[in-house]
Amino acid sequence: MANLNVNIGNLQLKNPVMTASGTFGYGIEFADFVDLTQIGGIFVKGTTIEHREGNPYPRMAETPAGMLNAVGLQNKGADYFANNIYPNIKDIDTHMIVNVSGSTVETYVECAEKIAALDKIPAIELNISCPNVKHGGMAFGVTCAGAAEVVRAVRKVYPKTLIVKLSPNVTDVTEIARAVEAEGADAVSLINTLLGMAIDAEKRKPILSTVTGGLSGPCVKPIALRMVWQTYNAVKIPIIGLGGISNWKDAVEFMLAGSSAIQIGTYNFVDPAISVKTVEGINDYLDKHGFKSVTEIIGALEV
Amino acid sequence: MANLNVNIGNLQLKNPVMTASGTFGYGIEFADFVDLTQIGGIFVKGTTIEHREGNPYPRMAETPAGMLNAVGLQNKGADYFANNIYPNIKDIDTHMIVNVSGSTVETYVECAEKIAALDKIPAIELNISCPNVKHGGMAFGVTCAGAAEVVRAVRKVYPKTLIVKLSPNVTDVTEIARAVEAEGADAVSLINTLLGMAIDAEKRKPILSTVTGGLSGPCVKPIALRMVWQTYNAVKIPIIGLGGISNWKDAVEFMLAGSSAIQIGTYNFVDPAISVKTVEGINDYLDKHGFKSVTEIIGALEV
Amino acid sequence: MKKYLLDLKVADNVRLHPNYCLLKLTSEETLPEMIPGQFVEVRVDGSSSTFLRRPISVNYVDKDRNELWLLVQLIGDGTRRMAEYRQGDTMNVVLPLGNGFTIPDSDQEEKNLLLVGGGVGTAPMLFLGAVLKSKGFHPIFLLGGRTQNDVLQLDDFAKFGDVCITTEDGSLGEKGFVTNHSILNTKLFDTIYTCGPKPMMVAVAKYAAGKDISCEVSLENTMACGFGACLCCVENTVEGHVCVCTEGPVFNTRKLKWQI
Amino acid sequence: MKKYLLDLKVADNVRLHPNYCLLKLTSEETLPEMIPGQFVEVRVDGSSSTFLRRPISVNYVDKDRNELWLLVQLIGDGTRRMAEYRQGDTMNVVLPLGNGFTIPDSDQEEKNLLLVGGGVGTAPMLFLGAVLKSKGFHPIFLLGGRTQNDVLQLDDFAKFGDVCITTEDGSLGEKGFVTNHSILNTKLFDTIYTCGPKPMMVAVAKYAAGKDISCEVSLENTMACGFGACLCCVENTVEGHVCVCTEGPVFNTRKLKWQI
Ligand SMILES: Cc1cc2nc3c(=O)[nH]c(=O)nc-3n(C[C@H](O)[C@H](O)[C@H](O)COP(=O)(O)OP(=O)(O)OC[C@H]3O[C@@H](n4cnc5c(N)ncnc54)[C@H](O)[C@@H]3O)c2cc1C
Ligand SMILES: Cc1cc2nc3c(=O)[nH]c(=O)nc-3n(C[C@H](O)[C@H](O)[C@H](O)COP(=O)(O)OP(=O)(O)OC[C@H]3O[C@@H](n4cnc5c(N)ncnc54)[C@H](O)[C@@H]3O)c2cc1C
Ligand SMILES: Cc1cc2nc3c(=O)[nH]c(=O)nc-3n(C[C@H](O)[C@H](O)[C@H](O)COP(=O)(O)O)c2cc1C
Ligand SMILES: Cc1cc2nc3c(=O)[nH]c(=O)nc-3n(C[C@H](O)[C@H](O)[C@H](O)COP(=O)(O)O)c2cc1C
Ligand code: FES
Ligand code: FES
Repeated sequence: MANLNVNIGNLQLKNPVMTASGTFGYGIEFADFVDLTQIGGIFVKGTTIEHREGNPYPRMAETPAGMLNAVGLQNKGADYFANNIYPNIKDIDTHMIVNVSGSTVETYVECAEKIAALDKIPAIELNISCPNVKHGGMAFGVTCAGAAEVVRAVRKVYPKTLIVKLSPNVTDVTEIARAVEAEGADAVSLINTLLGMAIDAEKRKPILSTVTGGLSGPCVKPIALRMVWQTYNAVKIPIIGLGGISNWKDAVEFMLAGSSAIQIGTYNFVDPAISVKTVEGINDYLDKHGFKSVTEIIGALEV
Repeated sequence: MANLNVNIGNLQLKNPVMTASGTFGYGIEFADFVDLTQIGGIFVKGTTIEHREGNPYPRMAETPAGMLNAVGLQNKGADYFANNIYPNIKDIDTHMIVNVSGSTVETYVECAEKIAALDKIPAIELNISCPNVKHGGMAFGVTCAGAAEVVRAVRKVYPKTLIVKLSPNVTDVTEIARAVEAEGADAVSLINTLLGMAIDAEKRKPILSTVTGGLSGPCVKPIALRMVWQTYNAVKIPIIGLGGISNWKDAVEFMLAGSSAIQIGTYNFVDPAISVKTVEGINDYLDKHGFKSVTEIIGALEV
Repeated sequence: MKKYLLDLKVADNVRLHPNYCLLKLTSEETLPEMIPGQFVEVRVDGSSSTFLRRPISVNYVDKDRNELWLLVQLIGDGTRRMAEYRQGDTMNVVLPLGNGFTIPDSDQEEKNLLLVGGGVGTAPMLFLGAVLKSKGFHPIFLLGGRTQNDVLQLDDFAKFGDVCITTEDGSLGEKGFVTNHSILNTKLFDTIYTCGPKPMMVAVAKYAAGKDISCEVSLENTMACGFGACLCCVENTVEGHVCVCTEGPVFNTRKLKWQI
Repeated sequence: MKKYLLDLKVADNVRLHPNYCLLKLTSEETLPEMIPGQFVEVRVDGSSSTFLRRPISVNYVDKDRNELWLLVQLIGDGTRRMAEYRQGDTMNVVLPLGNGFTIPDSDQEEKNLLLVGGGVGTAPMLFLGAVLKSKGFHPIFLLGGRTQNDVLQLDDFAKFGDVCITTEDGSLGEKGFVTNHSILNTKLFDTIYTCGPKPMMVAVAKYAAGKDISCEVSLENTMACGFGACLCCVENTVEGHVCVCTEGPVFNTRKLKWQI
């Protein structure tokens, strides 16, 4: 049994396996399938200051080894979260991290402040990379100036661990990573979904109500892995890697490429027990290869 | 039997199905599997002015619903092509289009000039998007200025149909498309491969000798389709769509999204007869839906 | 209800029709409790184009044989692959999911209950009828198909109530759509349950609304997870966007914002 | 040689060993001509993680039965799925691919030919031995495996020549690696053919080079297409990067730039 503890800034994780925002509900949806306390952390649904209905149905299209979604940040708002959901999840013995979104810098800040007040939420993940909303979201995440602006503003009001989630829909992800590092982000997580599209040839119509949506799942893994590796060579803050992870081997690959921890997203739908299986698989890998601690494999790729 | 003719600039194609550079050799490799004359056009291997050995082995990694390659433009140079290969392919009754690459603007121009002299080559595809070479390639394709510079220079010496192949590794593909349109490109083709990476977890090493490589195959289809649609709404010149096409339905989707013609790449490896099957499938689709000409479905997506 | 992630064994897989198969799944353990209208999420192995699980309604639960029945219409790669599962194969399923139909209290006065199924939408009606019958009701099934070959499991339905049939070509029962059936003019129903193609459900809902009959429909919105995690399956209701997989798939038509 | 894209029928699929299966493929038409050392590219249906075809050597061609044999080692999802193909299933293959081993002219004086195979590298040696024997040669097979269970098809090999064996645990034949076998000290060979794990082939090539024996190796570089279209399978040779699938998979070691 290797030591699985890792740190993301001041945040100590019991193991590097976490679940990705928008794919794991508030954790409780999976309580019948896995022991939530065995997961390193849970990134809950994208939360905004205001109640949002999200995009019209249809919001989903299956694609080769993946899916497109256009949920559009449906959520009942930060107040509802604080009053109605937080009480039910705050005592789960793992880190519950809130994924914070907004349509303007001000709404990001307001939402972050609201969440900062919740004792048992040790970190937020700033979503500047959602491709499924008209305003905000990805618009901030694809330029250094936009990313820096949001992070600077949120950093002022958010004293706990600030993770910034990067968009893969950019020419150079390292540029954005460096920009948010410079503004005091404690960590970056990447990748969010890639902008994609699906068409119904028979109906000659887009499948998603929003025409385009966010691509996720195993299909994006090679791109995500590359971006993690590039970012690892560009910044000093820890990286949380995600994008297409569907087994422990994928998770190990992301850690070798430079991730201090990883998130599993879409694959939770395919195998609701994958998160805990991944913890076990990483442990077996470490034992087999004689590593005493999982930290030994972070960035350990031999190039 | 619908009319399958389409035009790309001055180039008249007997049908919109072509094969992608680097995946169909010089056509002759597939002559045992398909009747080459039934294909709308064949984009031959990436050609440079000088002989290139390409990257060291290993150059390939399989990924979920796709593959990474790092061939790195191995080819015997434009002179060898003109003297030794061109004579064998010039009389194949379809359009043989040369994919032209370089490491500097000058070498692009030189190569284009050499190919311009070959009577039976009616068009070139300017590859400003190869992610597998150290100099040139993608470096030109990811900025408007770089893309414009190459196209401007080549346009001066190349009078026939000039197709520019765009990189998907950019924040905004429409920006680049507009830049090359402004410099006189007759058409754009998209997408080239996405930059990706694969790791061998057991060996803790990258699988490719070059660490990163180009991702292609069905996994990239949703991204390619989105970029085609965005570009269709941004430029007036015709678009040749590709990226993950593996059957006639995919091909129809790309045309609905705005492609005047399409290319099939990686899937030729899986089914060497897919190109001609795709021609037949498009024809059946047109008949079934009562279209007299394939041009009716170009950009016919109802949004 | 507690959800399970189970490897079930294929006890039988009957090809009822070129386009339909009936999968009978069993387990060494007693199968979890399921209620009519609920569904399961099937992991399809061995289909390279099927990435997500496939939602399939509970067609029937045979408690004596500890069997879960799934009636599957072959429409794409995933369902076609399901038809290839052979006896003894393992099928991984998440179950039970969603909410069921409203079952009236059995000690109330007898009610006229109509169960309308079209195409593969007949699937949940069998189990619903069985449970209603076990509670002392006498459900009437109204089943529609294109031809006589498309109306399946008739022997099973007959065990639990009266069966009315329509076929589009008139080869069985009355000719036309379910909403053309004479029973709708001759009998007054207290509740209608329906599942099938959307146009059919809309027509049934319209009929029910016209006569002020309570009507429950089972929706088949496309799903990624099936248990409330992805928010992909939403239906627009009077309460806004709600997840069909957790708040449904059964909805009272009063709640829906369909144009009926 | 003309290449074909064929749907072959599985005549038999024998699990020779937990990690090996022997697929016998047949067709209604006469199978195309194939030569030892060539390979086929198999499309694996029903494995969601297998996207590209899988290159597999021609193990044997039984002309009388119109059968193509493939000896497959189960190492990943693709090969594991191949082991599940059942009699009557269809397997889509591209064939024949690559160049074969050099077969000496049969009217020359008798030659001492050694065929060295390790692990699944024994696969092409069977067909090579059969063809050599049919040309009047008496090949000697030198086959290596970890234990006696890992040396396969011994009865078949015995039909075509003398068989020498090494196993790492000494459970069959001489103990050690193929390059430790006594035959290498007692007999002088004119040509050595070899296929197996790279370290083994390097050791064999070294032995051959030391004695100035002509040596042909069959390489297994990873491939995307198998017929010269992708340029992924290159080997560094004295002529630069050449495609293993079209210029090989068999190479004379003189051509290779291995560190031997
Ligand atoms: C709650 C619920 C219960 C269901 N119960 C049953 C059942 O008991 N028996 C049964 O056979 N099917 C049932 N379905 C539908 C079933 O899930 C789909 O037919 C199946 O997912 C199709 O998978 P496939 O891989 O075969 O086809 P795909 O390749 O996924 O799809 C083929 C074509 O059908 C369309 N399609 C796929 N799913 C749906 C859908 N849900 N609605 C409309 N169009 C769709 C696709 O857009 C595509 O054009 C149910 C669906 C839901 C949501
Ligand atoms: C010309 C040629 C002839 C061959 N002949 C045979 C044969 O007769 N019988 C046979 O069993 N196999 C043969 N092989 C090897 C066979 O192609 C691979 O074992 C097979 O592709 C593995 O597929 P998979 O899906 O099972 O494993 P994958 O999931 O693709 O791979 C599993 C693991 O094995 C590694 N791997 C895969 N392919 C190779 C390879 N070619 N070399 C080294 N490592 C690899 C992968 O990197 C991975 O770590 C041959 C290969 C070539 C190129
Ligand atoms: C249905 C769905 C909803 C998502 N919602 C969010 C969200 O609210 N906030 C966010 O930052 N990312 C969201 N994502 C992106 C995932 O968190 C993750 O970044 C992405 O899916 C890539 O990882 P994967 O391939 O493992 O799924 C969502 C993804 C999916 C599939
Ligand atoms: C092995 C391989 C080699 C390639 N070589 C070239 C090349 O020389 N020039 C080029 O422009 N594109 C090259 N490409 C990219 C393809 O032409 C195509 O743009 C890409 O693969 C996406 O299409 P696909 O998904 O259908 O393969 C290559 C792709 C592969 C897989
Ligand atoms: S299908 Fe995921 S929430 Fe309903
Ligand atoms: S495998 Fe494609 S060229 Fe050899």
